[in-house]
Amino acid sequence: MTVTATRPTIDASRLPAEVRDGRTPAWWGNVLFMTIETTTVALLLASYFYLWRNYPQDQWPPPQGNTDPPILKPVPDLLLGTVNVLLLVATVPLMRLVDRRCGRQFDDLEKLHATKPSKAPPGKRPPARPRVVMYGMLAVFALGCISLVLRWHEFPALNVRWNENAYASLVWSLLGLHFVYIAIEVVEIAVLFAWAALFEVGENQAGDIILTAEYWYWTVGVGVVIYAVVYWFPRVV
Amino acid sequence: MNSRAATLAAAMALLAAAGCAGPERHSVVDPAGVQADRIHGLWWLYLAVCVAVYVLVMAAVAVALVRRRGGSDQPLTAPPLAAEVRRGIAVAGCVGLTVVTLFVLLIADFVTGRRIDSLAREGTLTVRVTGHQWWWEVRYEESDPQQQHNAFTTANEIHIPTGRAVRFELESTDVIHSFWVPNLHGKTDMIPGHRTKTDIRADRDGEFWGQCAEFCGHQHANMRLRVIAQPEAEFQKWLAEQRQPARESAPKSSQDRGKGVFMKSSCVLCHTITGTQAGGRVGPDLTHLASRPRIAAGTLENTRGNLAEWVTDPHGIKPGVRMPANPLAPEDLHVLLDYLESLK
Amino acid sequence: MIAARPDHPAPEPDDAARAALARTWARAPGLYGWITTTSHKDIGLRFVVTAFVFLALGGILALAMRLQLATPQGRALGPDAYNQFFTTHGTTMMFLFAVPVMEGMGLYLVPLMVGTRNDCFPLLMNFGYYCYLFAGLMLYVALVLNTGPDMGWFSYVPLSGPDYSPGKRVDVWSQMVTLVEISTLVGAVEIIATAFKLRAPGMSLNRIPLFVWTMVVTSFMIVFAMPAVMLSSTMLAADRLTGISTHFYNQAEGGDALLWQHLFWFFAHPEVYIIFLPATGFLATIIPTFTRRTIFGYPALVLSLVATAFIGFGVWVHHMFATPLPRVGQGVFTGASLMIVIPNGIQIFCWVATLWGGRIRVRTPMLFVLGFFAAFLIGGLSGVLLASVSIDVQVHDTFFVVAHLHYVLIGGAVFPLLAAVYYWYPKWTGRMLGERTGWVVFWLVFIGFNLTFFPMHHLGIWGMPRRVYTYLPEQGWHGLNLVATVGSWVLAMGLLLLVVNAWWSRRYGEVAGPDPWGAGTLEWATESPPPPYNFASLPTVRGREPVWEDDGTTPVVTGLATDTREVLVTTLHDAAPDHRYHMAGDSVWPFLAALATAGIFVGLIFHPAAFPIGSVATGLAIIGWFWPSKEPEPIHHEHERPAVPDGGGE
Amino acid sequence: MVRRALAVFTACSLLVACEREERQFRSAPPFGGPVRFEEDYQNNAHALSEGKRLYSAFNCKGCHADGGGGIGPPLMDEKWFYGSEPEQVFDTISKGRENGMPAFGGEARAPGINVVGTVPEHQRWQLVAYVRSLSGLASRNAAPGRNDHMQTKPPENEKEPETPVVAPPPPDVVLPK
Repeated sequence: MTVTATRPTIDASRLPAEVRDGRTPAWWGNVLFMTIETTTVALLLASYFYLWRNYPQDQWPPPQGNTDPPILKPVPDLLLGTVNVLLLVATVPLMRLVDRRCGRQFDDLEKLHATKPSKAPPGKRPPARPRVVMYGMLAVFALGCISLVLRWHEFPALNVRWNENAYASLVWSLLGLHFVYIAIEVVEIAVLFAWAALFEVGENQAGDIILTAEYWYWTVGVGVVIYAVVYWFPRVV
Repeated sequence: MNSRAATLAAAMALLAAAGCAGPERHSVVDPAGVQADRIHGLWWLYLAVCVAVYVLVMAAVAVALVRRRGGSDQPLTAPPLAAEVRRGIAVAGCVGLTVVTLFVLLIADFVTGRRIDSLAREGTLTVRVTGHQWWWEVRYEESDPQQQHNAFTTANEIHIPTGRAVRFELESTDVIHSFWVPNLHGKTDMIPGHRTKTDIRADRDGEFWGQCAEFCGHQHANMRLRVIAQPEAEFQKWLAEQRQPARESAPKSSQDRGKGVFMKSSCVLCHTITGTQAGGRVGPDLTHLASRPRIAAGTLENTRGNLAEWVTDPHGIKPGVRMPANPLAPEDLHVLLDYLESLK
Repeated sequence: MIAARPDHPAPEPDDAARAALARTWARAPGLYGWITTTSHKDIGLRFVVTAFVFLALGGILALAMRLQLATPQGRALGPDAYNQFFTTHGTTMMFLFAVPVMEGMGLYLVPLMVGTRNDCFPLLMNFGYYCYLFAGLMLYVALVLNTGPDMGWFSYVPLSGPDYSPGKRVDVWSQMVTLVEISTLVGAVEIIATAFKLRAPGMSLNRIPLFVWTMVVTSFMIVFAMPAVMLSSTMLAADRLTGISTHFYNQAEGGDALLWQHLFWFFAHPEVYIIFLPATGFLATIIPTFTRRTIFGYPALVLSLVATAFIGFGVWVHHMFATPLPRVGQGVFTGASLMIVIPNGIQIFCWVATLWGGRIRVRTPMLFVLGFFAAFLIGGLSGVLLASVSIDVQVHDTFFVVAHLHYVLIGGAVFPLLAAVYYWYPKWTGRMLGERTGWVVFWLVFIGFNLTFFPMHHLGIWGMPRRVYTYLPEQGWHGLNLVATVGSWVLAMGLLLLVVNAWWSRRYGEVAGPDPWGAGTLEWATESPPPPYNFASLPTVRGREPVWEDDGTTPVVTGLATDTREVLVTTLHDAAPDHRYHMAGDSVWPFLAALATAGIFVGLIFHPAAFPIGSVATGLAIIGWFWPSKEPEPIHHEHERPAVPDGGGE
Repeated sequence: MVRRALAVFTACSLLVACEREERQFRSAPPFGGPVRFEEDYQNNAHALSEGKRLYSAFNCKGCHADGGGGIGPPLMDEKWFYGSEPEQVFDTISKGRENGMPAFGGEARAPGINVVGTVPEHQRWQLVAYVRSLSGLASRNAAPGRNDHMQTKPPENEKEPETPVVAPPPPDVVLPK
């Protein structure tokens, strides 16, 4: 349509430049990637149960022949996995604090029509680096690293090497996949922390941190499911 | 122009309906067994329905094309409501018709499926077929433990008595193959680690060809088998012959020397000839090789010339086949062929 | 009510404003700009062109295969070459042509059709393209080095497993599949977010152009289907690769060969609809233009799209009817496979109703649409035959299926695609493809296609299994095979003529102008080819054919920054203006990330250490990519939200 | 750019030497010229996997198990009684050895050695290549991966290369009566 002088107009210049959550394209991108990952994990779990169904079920997990003495039911050791999953769950309230504080930071800035604290009129200027956010992210980062170390030691605690049978391959890939998720999240948190430390927590960064927090909740949730399947399913069947 | 396209396509559809003058030895539309026959019936039902639908839709397109050409280019954003409603009713009607048709087809398929599964199996004969890259091992089982010595093995050729149900137990030692004899029944996959089975009953005598239907490597194309349906009497005669060990060849005869060649060349490592020390299980059982009309999994006629070519240079015929080339001295080759041809 | 203010008329965006926009949205000059471009028009077209190159390569392989099969016991190719060729042909057509070409059309057209300046995540789009390109190169470099995959495009274990496929051939296949699906997935995310958030004010859900709807539904199918193939091919690679040697598919160690088939077909059947639905989008866009009326039954069409997507995930087992499955289960999947005919039927009926209610203009695009009816119906109906378990066990894995799938994919997807090429070529290049040549191309393609594939129905019924490199004279298949071979050359000539025409028209074609077909959707509301910023001032929408409905009083959006890449984000349901969204500028990081990712996949074939190393490299590239840049400040006023301009009527 | 990417990929893929992927069906003597062990067998994936197949087809497992040894000596270790060079291994397989190894080449080196048929020469070479791969003496990128059976040993392509040592057969290895 050619623009003619007679056309009525909608003036967009008065619309906000930064919003958060479901209104932003970024939020949709985040949700869609979570959906993709959820499908992947779901299919991996489906494969696990498919193989379990086709296996002589009185002996699951498959007996461990090449150890001396042979282990008839080589179930994974509970300790490390349990500690790790509890640790992950413990990070959620922490992350929630960061999440909430970022939301407030965002809204404060929005009220002042400033994208960054430094742009806000002096006086009612919100903190450049809210303490909760900085310490919270630092804590989650640290706990995430610990969780990675624990996970690293969970592999031997499975009592079976990935290349011994299909069950082993599957539990290793379940834990491995989740290891990668945690690793990605930890790096992401580190980067956001670095940015905030170097500069300040503006609307942009607050939004990013909120999205990261949501992905973190997802990661923990998936972690709980995987823990249940890998550690408890073989014990209850 | 589109009406031309329509007629062209419709003509082809009719050709499909009519075009069944295919090779009778392996044709879905020339059933020789009860299951193939039932599937064939279902096939015609489906085909008739589909051709009818095709003709109707293309006719609708063609008519629309010829009657709605001219008129102004002014785009119509809000077509007259009455006409739209009429079209809406028409479309709804078509959809309803589709649903009904599909339901009929579904029922027909289910019924046929049930009838195929419930093949009467009195006095059943059991044949175990094992897929190998790229040939078929055929073993005639004996249910009765005392009769175990009567069980025997042959290859790439299955004889069945006409009018009697045969249970095929299918398995594979390497990759997935699929057992398919179009004139008799649909295909059943042979999957390593999964026992599968299929029941077949031939209702007329004849020789029917089958071929591996699941891609299985280099020689998938040349992995054929033949099913010979014959009257009970002939079949029993054949069984009796096959149960015999290989016939002894007179001492010092060329056959006897050929046997010597066989035993010290590579043949002995892979092939079995019952009644001799040749017990290899890697290749087809040769005990009654000469009684089979074709060799190389149905690829060649069983003539002396073909046999010679097959023994000396199999890869010239079936590149990638497991059978190795055997460079034999002409004299050795001749006596070997004499021996193999004596394995009636 | 009209929310915009008539008392407040828009200044005609002067050349200065346009120049500023052009400066902001144009890509950097030279090779660097070529690599780092994030324009949806550059990348969308790049997808389309690359996909057509792969179509040509796959087609050449197909011609070679037809030569081999022209006569019994042909000597043109040995089994080894033939197996590599048909596997690469199938892999190319499914993974490197059909899906990417539809994705490319989507990336190019969706932003124009919803009236915005670019796709949602430009850098991601750039990353996706390079993943796709590298995957394609990977496959063909391997083929040239006699390392082409040779186990068939559905790559059944155990044949494709370490025990029966020695060497690196299958490794190359499984790695390239995973790599190319990454590109497909990011494309899907891209398109969904763009269609949901960047629509022109007033384009409520019930006014979204049907092509955009098909792309959205397709993208959701991709989101749920592609992970299955990425997972299964990764498991296959893990089973094979040195130093990993897992047992997912090893029967003897608790694995299962059928697990592969379930995972693969859970992806590969929806894949067919992922290819087919965008094609229906082309039809639903082209038919109204050439019948001069709005499409019949818009809501029914949208609902049938969604229904197809859902049912499409419930039919995968009909590829496994010959495997040991309980009869009841088979019945269920037969039911689903037949049920999917209903939504497709609704679409066909609605299009026919549109033809009946319109005034048909037969130009080349419409010609291909009519060709679609003639060809696709055959494929669809032979699909009905295949849905029946009993019939399927007879014709499954025979040339009947080869005929069926080519009628569905060429008749159902390539004919509409060619229609789309003729239809949008003017938009891409500003010049028309030759109309008379168009008719020649159509008849060559149509006749060649039918000659090639129709006889294959008979071959299948006469017992010719698919994927055979040769057959015996006594099997009586030679006549029809020869016909098919001749047909394949006619088909190839038709496509070649199209390429020549496209090349010639780029320079010498008749100039098109903004709207050569008098079409109704927004992409025709701007020049051809569109300027880097698409629309001088973003349009708003009052109905489903904005261009047809515009009487010169439809409001436009003003007040977006011209010095930064700013677009308007609207609400999900009724597309009310919501906020201004600042898009990332061009960057080389996505290219580097794609390079590192490809590095992981190629390296893994040779050594497991490639994974940690490559991951670190990719991670660094992605950090560089997402490191927030210090962009110029968007202007701020006190906020107020203008309401949606109403279409009047609703 | 395309050219650059192409270069990168060619570089990577060239590591997959073409002859490694060659499928030689009609291979070697009597059709070919002199034996090119490196190219046609040791670094050729198809030849190595054929060797693996023949190893069980000709029942080498019977004595050597999956390389761990049993009646016959283990093949996975670094010890070679009669030398690890391809020609030496070929000689052992063809003519057999006094302490129980039968001759697969048609005639034995000495009376008392059991002759089991004549394995065609190129198949013997395939066996040589495979047997050497059991102790890691073949290209890792060509050696077979894990097989589709119960795992009794690490796959050949994960075997650490052993440095061959020529050790005379221990006296207790005797011909099984």
